[in-house]
Amino acid sequence: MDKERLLDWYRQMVLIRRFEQRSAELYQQGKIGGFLHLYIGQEAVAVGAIAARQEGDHVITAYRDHGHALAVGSDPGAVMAELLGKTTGVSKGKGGSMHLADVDRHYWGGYAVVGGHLPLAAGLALGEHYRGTDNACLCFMGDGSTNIGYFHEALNIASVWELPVLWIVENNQYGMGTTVERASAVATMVEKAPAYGMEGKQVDGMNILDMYEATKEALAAIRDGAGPQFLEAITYRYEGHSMGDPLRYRTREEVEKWRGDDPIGILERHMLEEDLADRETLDEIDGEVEQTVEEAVEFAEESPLPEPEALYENIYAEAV
Amino acid sequence: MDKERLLDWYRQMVLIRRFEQRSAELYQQGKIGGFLHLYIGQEAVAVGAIAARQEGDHVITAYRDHGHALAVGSDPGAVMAELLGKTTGVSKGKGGSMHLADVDRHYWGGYAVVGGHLPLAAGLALGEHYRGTDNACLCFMGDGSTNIGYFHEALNIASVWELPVLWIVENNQYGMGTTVERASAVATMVEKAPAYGMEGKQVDGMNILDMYEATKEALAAIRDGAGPQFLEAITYRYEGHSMGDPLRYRTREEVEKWRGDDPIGILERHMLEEDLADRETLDEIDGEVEQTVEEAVEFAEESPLPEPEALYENIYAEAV
Amino acid sequence: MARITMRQALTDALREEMDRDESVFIMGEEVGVWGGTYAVTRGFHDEFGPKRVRDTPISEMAIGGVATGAAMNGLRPVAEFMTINFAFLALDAIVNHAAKIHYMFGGQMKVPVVFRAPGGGGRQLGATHSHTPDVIFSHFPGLVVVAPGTPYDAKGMLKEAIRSDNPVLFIEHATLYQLRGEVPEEEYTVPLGVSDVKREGSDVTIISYSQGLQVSLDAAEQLAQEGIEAEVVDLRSLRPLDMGPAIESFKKTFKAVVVEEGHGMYGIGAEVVARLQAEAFDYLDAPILRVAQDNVPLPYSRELEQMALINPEKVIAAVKEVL
Amino acid sequence: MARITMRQALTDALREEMDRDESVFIMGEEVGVWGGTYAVTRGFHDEFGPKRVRDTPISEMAIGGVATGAAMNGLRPVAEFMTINFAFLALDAIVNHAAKIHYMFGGQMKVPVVFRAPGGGGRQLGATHSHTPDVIFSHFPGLVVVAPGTPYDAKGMLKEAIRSDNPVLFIEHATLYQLRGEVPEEEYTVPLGVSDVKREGSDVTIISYSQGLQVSLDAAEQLAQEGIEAEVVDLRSLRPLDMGPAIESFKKTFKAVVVEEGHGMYGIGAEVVARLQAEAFDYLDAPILRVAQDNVPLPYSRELEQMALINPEKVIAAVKEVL
Ligand SMILES: Cc1ncc(C[n+]2csc(CCOP(=O)(O)OP(=O)(O)O)c2C)c(N)n1
Ligand SMILES: Cc1ncc(C[n+]2csc(CCOP(=O)(O)OP(=O)(O)O)c2C)c(N)n1
Ligand SMILES: [Mg+2]
Ligand SMILES: [Mg+2]
Repeated sequence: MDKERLLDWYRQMVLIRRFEQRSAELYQQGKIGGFLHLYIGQEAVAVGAIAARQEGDHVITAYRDHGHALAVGSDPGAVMAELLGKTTGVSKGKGGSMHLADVDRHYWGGYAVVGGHLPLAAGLALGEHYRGTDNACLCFMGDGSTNIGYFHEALNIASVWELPVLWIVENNQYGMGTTVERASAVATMVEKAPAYGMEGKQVDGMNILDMYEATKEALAAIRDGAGPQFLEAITYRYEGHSMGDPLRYRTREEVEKWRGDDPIGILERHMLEEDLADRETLDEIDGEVEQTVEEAVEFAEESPLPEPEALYENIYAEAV
Repeated sequence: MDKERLLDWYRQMVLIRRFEQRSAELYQQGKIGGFLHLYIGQEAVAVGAIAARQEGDHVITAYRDHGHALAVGSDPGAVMAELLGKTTGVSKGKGGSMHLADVDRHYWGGYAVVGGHLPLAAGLALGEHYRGTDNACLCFMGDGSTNIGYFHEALNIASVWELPVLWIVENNQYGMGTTVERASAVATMVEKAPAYGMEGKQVDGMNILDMYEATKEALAAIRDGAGPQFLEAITYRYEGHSMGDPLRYRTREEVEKWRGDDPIGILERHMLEEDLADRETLDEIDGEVEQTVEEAVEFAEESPLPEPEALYENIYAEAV
Repeated sequence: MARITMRQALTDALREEMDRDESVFIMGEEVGVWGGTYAVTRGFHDEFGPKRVRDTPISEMAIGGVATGAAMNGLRPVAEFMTINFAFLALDAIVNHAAKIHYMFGGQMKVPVVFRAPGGGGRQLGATHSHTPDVIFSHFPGLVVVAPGTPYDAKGMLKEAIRSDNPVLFIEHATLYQLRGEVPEEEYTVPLGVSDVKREGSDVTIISYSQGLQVSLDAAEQLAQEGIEAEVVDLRSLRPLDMGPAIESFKKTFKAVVVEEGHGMYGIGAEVVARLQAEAFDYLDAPILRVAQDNVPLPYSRELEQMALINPEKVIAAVKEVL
Repeated sequence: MARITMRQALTDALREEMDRDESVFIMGEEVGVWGGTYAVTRGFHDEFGPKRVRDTPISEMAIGGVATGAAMNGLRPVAEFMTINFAFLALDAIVNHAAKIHYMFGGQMKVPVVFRAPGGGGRQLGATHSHTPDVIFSHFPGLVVVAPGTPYDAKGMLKEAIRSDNPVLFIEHATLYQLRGEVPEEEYTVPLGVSDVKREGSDVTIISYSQGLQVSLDAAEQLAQEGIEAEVVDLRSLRPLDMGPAIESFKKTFKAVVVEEGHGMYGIGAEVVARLQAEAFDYLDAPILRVAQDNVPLPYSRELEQMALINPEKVIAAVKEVL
């Protein structure tokens, strides 16, 4: 893997982490409303997988969507502005944290209804399949969403129609306060893949190189016409499900154990050990990211609120 | 297997077959309205499986429900009366062909929304589990219903909660005009069981002895606390999906091939070959069944229509 | 003009739009090999092939969601729910996704999908299969809901719906497929969200749509024989709801009856009445009455079911009550 | 009498009924270990154990259907939908199964299930998570739908709902959990399907329920300072709908405003207006107005969302318009 690439991944993961930390602060200050779901701990999944996509590939995910937005290259300022409900936000302040989208970057958004975006992903893939392109759709979802009807119907029809979708389950061990074991009849997500004619593969979601390779392979298989593919990324969220989570369902020890394999730490160690980067370079990147995030916050804070008319705009795409 | 038992099974299957043939005639004559789904060809599944249940076990199925009603021992006259929409019908003429039920016999009914009864089955099982009995619920469903969200959610939660449910998929090769292959990502139903932590077993649904044995075993496993079990009964419906099916989706040859392993024929041959019955006995049974069905039709035809007040009765179980 | 059936009008509309635009395709249960449960897409599978006429598994949530996603990505799906009863399973996909995506993401995406769904009672299908739940889908912003009651409107509005960039729920009525009406050979469309006067009259205004329209027109004919001239307004679209013609007519007749096949309680008629009394208050001569399905689950028994459904007699009785 | 919060009232009702009847149990997402997303069942998991306080997977169709099946087989489930928005996925389980089974099988089975579901906007949750879709569930026969607006009614009606042999959808409002009100120590229940006058007045009748009730009571207080005495009628139950008190009040005031948090179009208010003008026609002095949520998807932006929601000012303006 060439060095520049790794440095960029490092930068993206640090950007997401820092962006999330600042979001949490702004939420505490009451500047962000609604629900806020942080991606801290899972950075390698979105960054590694999305790094493997080709230009025309689509990305869609659930409400824990900041990381994916930044990974597809959305402007941090526009993302932060959305969190603050400003008119300069990616969704004009109408979507908020759970509904970021950036269609110019083929990022079709975060969706707050668990599983609701899975058939949308199959539909996006159908569009490509119908036009005969070799583009695919990367659909991210949580472990908890694999127990809802949408999951079953979307994965089944995608296989029957041989649609170019890559299902990526971010198994962060919990759906809110419920462990995988207490919600799913099978302990791993890959065990669900065969029911849809897919083999499925587990990946270390804390290791960005593994995430990248696994995604690259899966996408290649899809382009070779092997039909939908399925990845289970083993990961963990360090913070609560959303802000204000009482965290009664897990121990501090468990969290500490996982912090041990921090995705940023793993890449950092790898680069230092392999002499792909030195401390200074990484510190420099940290500094730049710090700067970027501050500018994003400034931009968001200074951006105007939506005009009242906006309430009645975009109800329909076409007057009726 | 003792002889009396086999003779009774033979009688039940012939009763169902004859009952269905008469229903078809009455439908043609306009005496039965709505949709009519015949069970002809699948008799061994319901009769064999239900023969294996213990007193307190529950039965629930979809709209193709005449066979199950007769197999649990419902009065043919009351079932036919329901088809004719008479007040003497099992559901007082309010349910019709698709909504037969006989709660006194723990038969919770036929349900017309595909998959809708699966979570009900889990709920019925939860009732037994909650009270600590060793009763189970036999839930019959079609192959096509395994592709709907209800299937996924019901089978998953039943396994997570270790509920005493026996899932019996009647794979009659088609969901209306759609073959299993064109609707399901996997070619067999048992391939879906592992995703819910069950092994699953295929049974020859045309052979009532196999159906009985497989069900007996599965129910024993459930009572031993092994959790939900899953059976795929390979069978075939000789008639159309419902009356008026244009049958554009299959060939006469295919139908003939299946008629070769007719469930009644298989049992008949078995009994004659093993000297468990002679021609006369069987003919006698055929005659009795003919009689029973004619009496059922007479009863139904002579029964009164519901009184107008009935329209407003049973909306609520308790005045509010 | 040729007199063709509602079914034929729908079939023609679909075929014309499929010929016209490659991005239009059909998906749903039994729409292909079977030819459509109500034979609306009969022959399409051979004619257009499996790519454009797609049979789906029994997966209503997927039908709703996949069609929505395909529309987001440039296609124009015509997704069929075998009956509107099964669309209950796709409520979230339809009203929380198809109908909200354009707004929620600040207008970044368009969702030009059409959901076709036949509904209605009167065929002894029992409580779960006989719904006319038009009102519950019409309650939600972002969705366009139409329910034409004549072959002419059905063809023109389906073509318009397919060309529209908005998500449209196109409600059909299973008992109207055989209804015949005049339909021109030449190309035309009918705008969505525009009501229409189907019969002129000066004594009373009957407001309805879909199957209720036919019941109302029957009633109007019978009333005419008694010298009562009813004006019959066809809403055609339930969202947006064009109250113009109804209000105009009411200001002429001072009396109105709203007719719908669905349940009366919290039904379409309630909104129409509320709008009429608010926007034409000074013209209220008598209470505005509603004729609708009894508030009971529909039973299988033919006799009981018919009791619960609307018919010309019930409409005539209501008209005489307001006169 | 102690002044407790709506949350406490609900918690007490649940605990008392669980203590009273072994067959009562709770199931839903995060009701157990987490203690309920809105902390209504906090501590129940330890207190009653996992058999009676059951965390479910994220499976709304199963929550609706399993609870229904358990009720058919003798239990009294209190099934919680984390929010009513997710109950869209259980629409079929609720209205086509729970609500129809007693009727469809000729009364053979009872379905004593309670579905609890908090809804409502005003918390910047965006278009899919902010619904007040009470009306769509209230449209269907066979279901009982209630939506209390005070801690007293919430406790009394939840206990009544749990004891009822009918399927009951018990709608809560996420912004009312902190609302305090007087609740007696001693045992009591409040009947379902009975409206209630929450404030007496002679100048105008304001009809509302749930969160709209609180907005209406605020408005009434402010109006009183201007010498306008509004009578506030709380529907409390949406199905069956008890119009008695509203009609009685209207016959006294000749003017009415209907207030609801949900969308106005095809909303609860439409039915109330239609019933009032039909059943108290001779008392109509002015158009009956509706104050409801704008017919737009609710946006995330606090400023925009607040614009779309009801508030006392909007109610006051409507009252002044009808006076
Ligand atoms: C249909 C539906 N049910 C319930 C919820 C409430 N809810 C939001 S997130 C969540 C947990 C999802 O867990 P998982 O899929 O593992 O994603 P994660 O939060 O861990 O990223 C739940 C239950 C919802 N948004 N949608
Ligand atoms: C949710 C839903 N979607 C569609 C239908 C229409 N429908 C009725 S039966 C059927 C086919 C079911 O096939 P299968 O489950 O294999 O049962 P079989 O008829 O073969 O016994 C369909 C699509 C329905 N009743 N419910
Ligand atoms: Mg998770
Ligand atoms: Mg089948």
